[in-house]
Amino acid sequence: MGMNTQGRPTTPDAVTSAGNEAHTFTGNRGLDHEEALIFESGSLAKTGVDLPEPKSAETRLGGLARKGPIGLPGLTEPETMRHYVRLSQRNYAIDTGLYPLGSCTMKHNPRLNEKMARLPGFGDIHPLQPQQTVQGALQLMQMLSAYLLELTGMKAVALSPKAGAHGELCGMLAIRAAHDAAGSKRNIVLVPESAHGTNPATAAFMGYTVRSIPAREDGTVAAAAVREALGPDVAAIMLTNPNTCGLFEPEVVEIAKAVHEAGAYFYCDGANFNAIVGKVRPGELGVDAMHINLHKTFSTPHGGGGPGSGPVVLSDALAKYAPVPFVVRDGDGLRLVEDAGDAEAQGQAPFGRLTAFHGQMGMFVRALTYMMSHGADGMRQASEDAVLAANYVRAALRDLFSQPFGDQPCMHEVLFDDRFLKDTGVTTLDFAKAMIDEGYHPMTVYFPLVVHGAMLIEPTESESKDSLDLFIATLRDLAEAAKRGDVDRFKQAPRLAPRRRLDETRAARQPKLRWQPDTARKEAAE
Amino acid sequence: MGMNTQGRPTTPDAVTSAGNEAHTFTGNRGLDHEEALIFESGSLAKTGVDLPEPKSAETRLGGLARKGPIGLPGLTEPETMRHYVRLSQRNYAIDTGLYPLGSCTMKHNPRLNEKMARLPGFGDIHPLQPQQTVQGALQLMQMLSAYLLELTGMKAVALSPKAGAHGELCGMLAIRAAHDAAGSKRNIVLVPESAHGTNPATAAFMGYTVRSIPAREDGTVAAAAVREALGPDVAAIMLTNPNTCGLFEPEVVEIAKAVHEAGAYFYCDGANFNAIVGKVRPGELGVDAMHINLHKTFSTPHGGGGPGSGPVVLSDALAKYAPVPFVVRDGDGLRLVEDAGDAEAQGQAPFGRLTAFHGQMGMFVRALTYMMSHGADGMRQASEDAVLAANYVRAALRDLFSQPFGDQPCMHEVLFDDRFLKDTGVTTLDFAKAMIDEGYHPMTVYFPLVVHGAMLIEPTESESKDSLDLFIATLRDLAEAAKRGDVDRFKQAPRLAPRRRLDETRAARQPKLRWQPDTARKEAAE
Amino acid sequence: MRYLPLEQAEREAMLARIGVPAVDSLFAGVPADKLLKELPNLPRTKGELEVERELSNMAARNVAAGSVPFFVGAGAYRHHVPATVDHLIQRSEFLTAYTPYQPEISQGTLQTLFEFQTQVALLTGMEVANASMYDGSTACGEAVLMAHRLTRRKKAVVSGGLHPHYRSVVETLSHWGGSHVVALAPDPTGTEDIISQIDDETSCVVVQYPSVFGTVRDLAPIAEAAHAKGALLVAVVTEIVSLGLLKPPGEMGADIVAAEGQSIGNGLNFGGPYVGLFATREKFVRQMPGRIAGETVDAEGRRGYVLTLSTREQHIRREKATSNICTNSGLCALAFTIHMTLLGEAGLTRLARINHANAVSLADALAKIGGVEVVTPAYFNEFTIRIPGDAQKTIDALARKGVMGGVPVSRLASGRGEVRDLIIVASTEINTDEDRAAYVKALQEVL
Amino acid sequence: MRYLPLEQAEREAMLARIGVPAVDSLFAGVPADKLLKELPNLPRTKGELEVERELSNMAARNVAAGSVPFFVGAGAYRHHVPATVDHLIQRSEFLTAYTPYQPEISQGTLQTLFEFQTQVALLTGMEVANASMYDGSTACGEAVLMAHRLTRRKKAVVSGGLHPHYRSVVETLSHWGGSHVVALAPDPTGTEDIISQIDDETSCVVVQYPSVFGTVRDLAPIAEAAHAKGALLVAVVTEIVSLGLLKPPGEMGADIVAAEGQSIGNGLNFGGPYVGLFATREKFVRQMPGRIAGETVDAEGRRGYVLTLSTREQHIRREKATSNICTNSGLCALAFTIHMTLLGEAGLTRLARINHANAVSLADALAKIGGVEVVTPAYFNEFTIRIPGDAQKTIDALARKGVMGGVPVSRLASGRGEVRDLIIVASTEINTDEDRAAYVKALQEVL
Ligand SMILES: Cc1ncc(COP(=O)(O)O)c(C=O)c1O
Ligand SMILES: Cc1ncc(COP(=O)(O)O)c(C=O)c1O
Repeated sequence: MGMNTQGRPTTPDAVTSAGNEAHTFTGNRGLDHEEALIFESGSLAKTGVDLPEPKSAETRLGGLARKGPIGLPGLTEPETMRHYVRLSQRNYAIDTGLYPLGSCTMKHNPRLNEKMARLPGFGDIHPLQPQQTVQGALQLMQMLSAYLLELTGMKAVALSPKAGAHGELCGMLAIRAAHDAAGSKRNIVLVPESAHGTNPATAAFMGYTVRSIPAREDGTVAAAAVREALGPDVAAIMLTNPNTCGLFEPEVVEIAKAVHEAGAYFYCDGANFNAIVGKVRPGELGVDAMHINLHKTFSTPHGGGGPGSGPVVLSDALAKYAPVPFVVRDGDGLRLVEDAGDAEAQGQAPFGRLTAFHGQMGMFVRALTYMMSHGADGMRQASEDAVLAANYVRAALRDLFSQPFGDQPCMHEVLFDDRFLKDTGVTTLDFAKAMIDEGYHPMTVYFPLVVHGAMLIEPTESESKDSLDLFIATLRDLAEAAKRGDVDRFKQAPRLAPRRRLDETRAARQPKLRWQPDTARKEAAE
Repeated sequence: MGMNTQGRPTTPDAVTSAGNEAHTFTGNRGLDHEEALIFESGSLAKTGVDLPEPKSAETRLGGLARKGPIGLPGLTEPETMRHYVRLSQRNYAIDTGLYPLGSCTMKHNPRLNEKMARLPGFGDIHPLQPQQTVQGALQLMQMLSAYLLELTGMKAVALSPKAGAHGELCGMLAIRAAHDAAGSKRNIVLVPESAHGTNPATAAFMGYTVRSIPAREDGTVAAAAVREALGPDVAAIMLTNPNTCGLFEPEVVEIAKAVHEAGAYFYCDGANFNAIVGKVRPGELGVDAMHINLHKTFSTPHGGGGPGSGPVVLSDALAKYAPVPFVVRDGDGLRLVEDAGDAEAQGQAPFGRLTAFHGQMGMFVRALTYMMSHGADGMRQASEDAVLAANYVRAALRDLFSQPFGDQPCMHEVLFDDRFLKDTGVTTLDFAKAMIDEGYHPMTVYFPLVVHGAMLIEPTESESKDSLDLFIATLRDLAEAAKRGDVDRFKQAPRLAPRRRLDETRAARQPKLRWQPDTARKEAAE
Repeated sequence: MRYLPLEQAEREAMLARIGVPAVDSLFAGVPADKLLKELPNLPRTKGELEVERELSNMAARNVAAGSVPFFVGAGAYRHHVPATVDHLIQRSEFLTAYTPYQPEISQGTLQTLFEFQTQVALLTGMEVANASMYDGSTACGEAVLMAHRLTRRKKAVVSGGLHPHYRSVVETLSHWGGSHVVALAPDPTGTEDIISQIDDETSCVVVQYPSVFGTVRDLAPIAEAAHAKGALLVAVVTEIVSLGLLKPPGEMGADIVAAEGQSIGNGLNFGGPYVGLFATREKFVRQMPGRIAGETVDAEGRRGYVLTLSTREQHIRREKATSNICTNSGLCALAFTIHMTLLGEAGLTRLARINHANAVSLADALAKIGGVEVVTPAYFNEFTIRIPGDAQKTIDALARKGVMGGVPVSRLASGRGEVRDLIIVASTEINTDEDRAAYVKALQEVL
Repeated sequence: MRYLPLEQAEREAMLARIGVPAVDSLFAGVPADKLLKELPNLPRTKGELEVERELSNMAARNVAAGSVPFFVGAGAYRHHVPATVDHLIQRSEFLTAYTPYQPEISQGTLQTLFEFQTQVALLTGMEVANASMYDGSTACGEAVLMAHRLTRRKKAVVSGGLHPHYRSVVETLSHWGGSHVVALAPDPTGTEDIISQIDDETSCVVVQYPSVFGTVRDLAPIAEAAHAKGALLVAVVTEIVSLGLLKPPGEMGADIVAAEGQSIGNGLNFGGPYVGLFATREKFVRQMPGRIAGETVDAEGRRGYVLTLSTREQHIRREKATSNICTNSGLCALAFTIHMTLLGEAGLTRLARINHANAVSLADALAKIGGVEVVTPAYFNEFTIRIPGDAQKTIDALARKGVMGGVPVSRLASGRGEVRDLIIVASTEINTDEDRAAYVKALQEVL
């Protein structure tokens, strides 16, 4: 069995018992259907659209018309529908079950949000149509900004970042611009070991050198450690708070102070904002920049990997460096400031532009719908419930599972390590796969990297007590089974999913990244 | 094993092998979740809506305010979403696979239809709002009527019937009214043995006596047999054409003539219209009344059992008896005629009213969307493809399966009986259940009643050749397995569905038709 | 054509396999002179964009209820339906399934029907309910026929408070089915003397609650009187939200409840599809029309659901069936069930209170207009006003001012001079203070 | 609150189980003086009806593209998206899933990503593609950085035909990342001399095809010149439909294609979410940013898909990753794939021809107006006109007449006097003859 450095197995063991005894002629299993690729089932002549013949065949393509086929198969509409419906049925989703993926905040995605985003007045407007025809859209952006500023206690917000990592880039560029304006050439960014990969990647992407800060015994960062690492070359610290171990950084205020005293800035990764909305204002902790994942905290759907939206709130010190575009009041109306010249005329010094247009408007509508629906009271309650749920899971499992940093309250997610599996022969990955058979999506595993065999559980506020209780009972049953030596239940898992364990090593060693006619045929013959 | 008269088993045999070996703590099986009733998971205090407190508590209820709780559980929105999404995943549907349910025309349901039906101008108008504010709706009804009349070659259409059986009632009432107007008191209706149950039920519902007409060896009705059964007491014949054996009645024109000569009317059950749209006009065959299932032929979705829509086209002789309401041209606009007095002023003699409002407007929009999308050419092609597909299945199975009426072309559905299973120990029901494991919805079984162990297969025009080929190969594999004596594959089926065979006898003998707190608790304890 | 997967070459290969030269060979059963060559009078295939454009233009010729102050009821009500409901009913697995004939792969539909039946029974205060009828009016018609079967009598006494269109449905079925209807005169105030009409030949009394005029009255004395004569009480409800606040018919002795369920989960749709609710006493269940889902177990002993008691139904019993109904209103029932689950007891009762409060405040505001009188003494979310003038003309004039003011009684009961000045006015949770003010202002202007 | 399942009594029971007296005990890590007691400046919980009303009012203050003759492009295009697409992407299993970290229960997402990657590779004429970027502009920025990594050089030569906002994104990343950009002047006609700018320090040449002005020009000579100097060609496509008709960049020697995929499957959405397409040569794959789905087998030997080559990515490689991207544009990629599957080769090529024909006919009609000149020699569905007057003012005047006439170049490239009279005009399949006539008429009136 191959393993990576976090102890995560990458190649499945050979299967000794079939997941499911009954074999079928079609390969289908009742309601679960095997589905070919469109490249195998479609044809170049088939189409699922009816379009009129163009009125004229005259071309003005400068001689650059395509010659020969593209090779794109089509399917008629009924075939397309069935293909994607069947494929969808092979996914787990929040709507189908508890999705305790730590750091991802898989909360309920209200359908009202979807409906609002599809109002023609929001969904069917062009980013470059005349501004007097999109005043409602600009108003929505302003209202969203006002909510975000009120919730974070910050000074300004840049709406255009397209996801969390893009937000990190935005915040760090603002910091860079501020240093630059001050004539400083600092080149180091402090990042705690437990940080998400996007933090060091963002810093490096901008040419910064990453200096790692170790965590304390209790999973948090000591102000002393930060102070020690600070120096005239340090541009910023990127600190996640609540951190990726599910803990609120108790010395965050001292850390902020130390950072500021050293002439650096405090970038806060706000991925875990869901723990503290309406409870704590990051601005009051000394944060200079923080991204907010609207696709986590504010319920815009993950969509199988995106789109997200990562607005960045900025402190007084950084506000003027916010990128274009941004919305300003202009007489009776609102106006987008789209270029540096215009921005400078407004007294701003934008560090530049992050994307072609104004950000993820579709996500803004959804997030604002969420905020208006919850209201101040609902958002506070949501955070409290999220924290309550995580601690409930923690309390109910603490006797069987191992908490890496001792028995202390957590925020909205609870972290376990794999010590409780010691000598059972069951790994964190095995444990995760066994959860699949029981109808659960596994928690985040092997992250954060600071603990061995990490299991990071974030139930969110969207689960009922019954749901949490069944989840707890199942995890207990699994833990007991592992301790009892029922190793097969784990090693063979998943048996009941559409696929058993997939060979990731093979995928990486012999990459097949697209369909190829020959390969596919050869395989079919195998 | 209990059996009904058509040889359909009603109690499952005891299971000797489990469908699926891996047992789980939760009862879930990977992506398939067990789901409690809302009465078990919800509570009276929970709600998934936020409503403001009413401004005033003053009541004018005449002392009839409810006392005590209703007992209706609520769930919050995320719980509701998950509950119904999970339940939905326990259904088979056209969108998930071939649905060869004979007589039901399970064709593709375009999503454009759904979108059009939800335009506020169609979906959000009240049946009794001023008529000048619904001119577009009346226009749509007229346009739908024009399509139906052109396709059927008839004189008038009554749009209000809510489904096929309601349409039968409509047509038969028009016939009754015509006889009545002529002073005739005829009390017998001829119905072939192979007719759908709604035909005799409709006739009886109106107080008619049903006289059965036997089918010939070849599965069709002989004009001679009809002539023989006709007489001065016969009000009408209810004939399905194409018939429920999947055959076009070859003597339909003679039958119509005989019926008319005897002073009776020809009601045609149009459930199978999908075979002949654009190919044959029922009006040219001598039909006096025919219902059209918009939820079959014209693709409005079945919705797990409805709603349907059953407009009835009428001949010259019956047109004046059409029920209210109907649309007439009035000056520049259109107008609904809603009561008998108004109708009589228009020269009509409506037999009455079938429903409170104007029919299934939502279905009208969908059906018209379908018709406009297909166009004349598309509708003809659809019928041809439907007939072609059924005959393709027939040709590919004829060597292994048994055709009750010899090897002759069928229309849009092909009928087999269970002679090919003779002495295998496998019944039609077993065969159907084994199809479930293979990922197919069974065909219609044990209907029509005129053949033993009937299997009525209607693939529709919505299947690709690949899909038909896999279906055929699967049915062949199953037939061979049955003949080979692999009885377990059938008796144990379905093994891979969310449930194994359900005990219908118990359901009928000890009816539990609603949730009851005590029963449920007792059972849970069992 | 985008919906047809067969390609031309495939069609030919299939014909070859069948062994016929052309598709028309398969239509050999059709008399040759009846086989059409084409359909010249209809347009040809159109793409989505074109179809959408044409239909959107048609839709734009209607005034959507949501775009104006809206007070139209009389059997169909505009309520707010949560986005979740419409999303869920559009899921392929619900939308594109057939009637659950194969229960092993239809547990989704079957369990929701079981939930639906239980909700309907609870709400109406009855013991059992079926899996839906077409709509309230056909449920009403079937209720009368069921009463006839149960009592072996043939006379229905129908209240003047029953929706005139419902009455027409009952009359149509009765007229042609050979039974009688005694229909009382329109009764806006709920003061008719229906009890004296009940005799030994009466199979049932049909009373709407609240009545088409909005009036609420106690059904218990009617039920008692009916039962004393061996007759049944059929209670009809067209605004099911009312039962969130009102005593249910079952508590007042109703034997059958026939109701329109549109208000919960379903839009106005210009009159359909809606969903008929049908509930009765357990002892009457074998005479109940329509499908019923029941609980049972599977071969492994796990709980599951099936369609049951089908020996009442046409596909088994043919001419002896309790009804000819086959396809019912499954998806609308699902919408009802999902919306009702979202509401729950807490939401439904509050929703009902809001509706009532809105109606009360509108009634008070309208009553202040000179010459306008609220004639309904007790009501839920709908009441009737008498105006100094012609109701139909007034409603049309209001519409021209962009207010949908209700239903003129004369539209429902034409030919009855005494109702010419009556308007049925409904107010639900969708109406705002501004809507009500707009109504009052417009009515003052047009009177 | 309707989204929060915990009831008060349950909260208390849970606190008891945890062993703390109140929820704030769980916030003990927060400095006491920082814990808020309330959020006084924000409104409280609102029901759906109220939220919907407020947001609908806001939406109504915008002019929807579909409600007027609409000719705005310049990086985002209004196309007709079949209803099936939006239906499918809203399925719970697609919409509410996370990134497919657990492949056994994410095959739906993974197989569609594999299909997406193949479609993108075919369309662009490249060997491999990733599973999406945020949008075309960030894909373009990443492409430049990737070229820097591959060539170990730090200078990008950027065509004057590149969308000015894309150029700004590249400049922003370059400025702060320590690399250089040589940007050419706006080039409506595609006649700039970019080849002479390529030198031995050039890592890549960035050329948009068709250009932001709509101009189509051959990339092969540029690719050759770049390759001769050891530089790469980055081709940028903002109107992906054009590749249904135009020679793909891969055939002309492009090394990286960065494109905006919004036109297929995705609406305008005021600028986002969109979907960045990113394709390159197989040999460069280990420097490619973003997620990639790959084929493999499961423990029973059945074909399946996983995320692969993740050693390029931030979650494995951290500061050594090829990019910091994590969440990408999955659902928009799904919409792209579904729409592309519906189109297929036959549909896409016809769609492209219709777009081109519509643009040609609009260009001819506009060119007939006195003083108006079409400056783009060869184009797909977008071209640039020179008008006698100020472009911004003209566009605003057209908007007041209810016509959205395009994008004034000055809005994109402010401060450049020479473009003041240029308008970028797009015409897709959504435009009718009436739309074009309305444009011509309105433009004549305002000029
Ligand atoms: C702690 C943390 N930071 C940053 C990110 C990156 O956010 P995004 O995926 O939106 O780019 C994530 C997302 O997984 C995260 O969990
Ligand atoms: C032949 C036939 N007739 C009539 C009907 C009744 O139609 P509906 O279910 O729409 O009432 C059916 C439907 O199954 C049928 O197959």
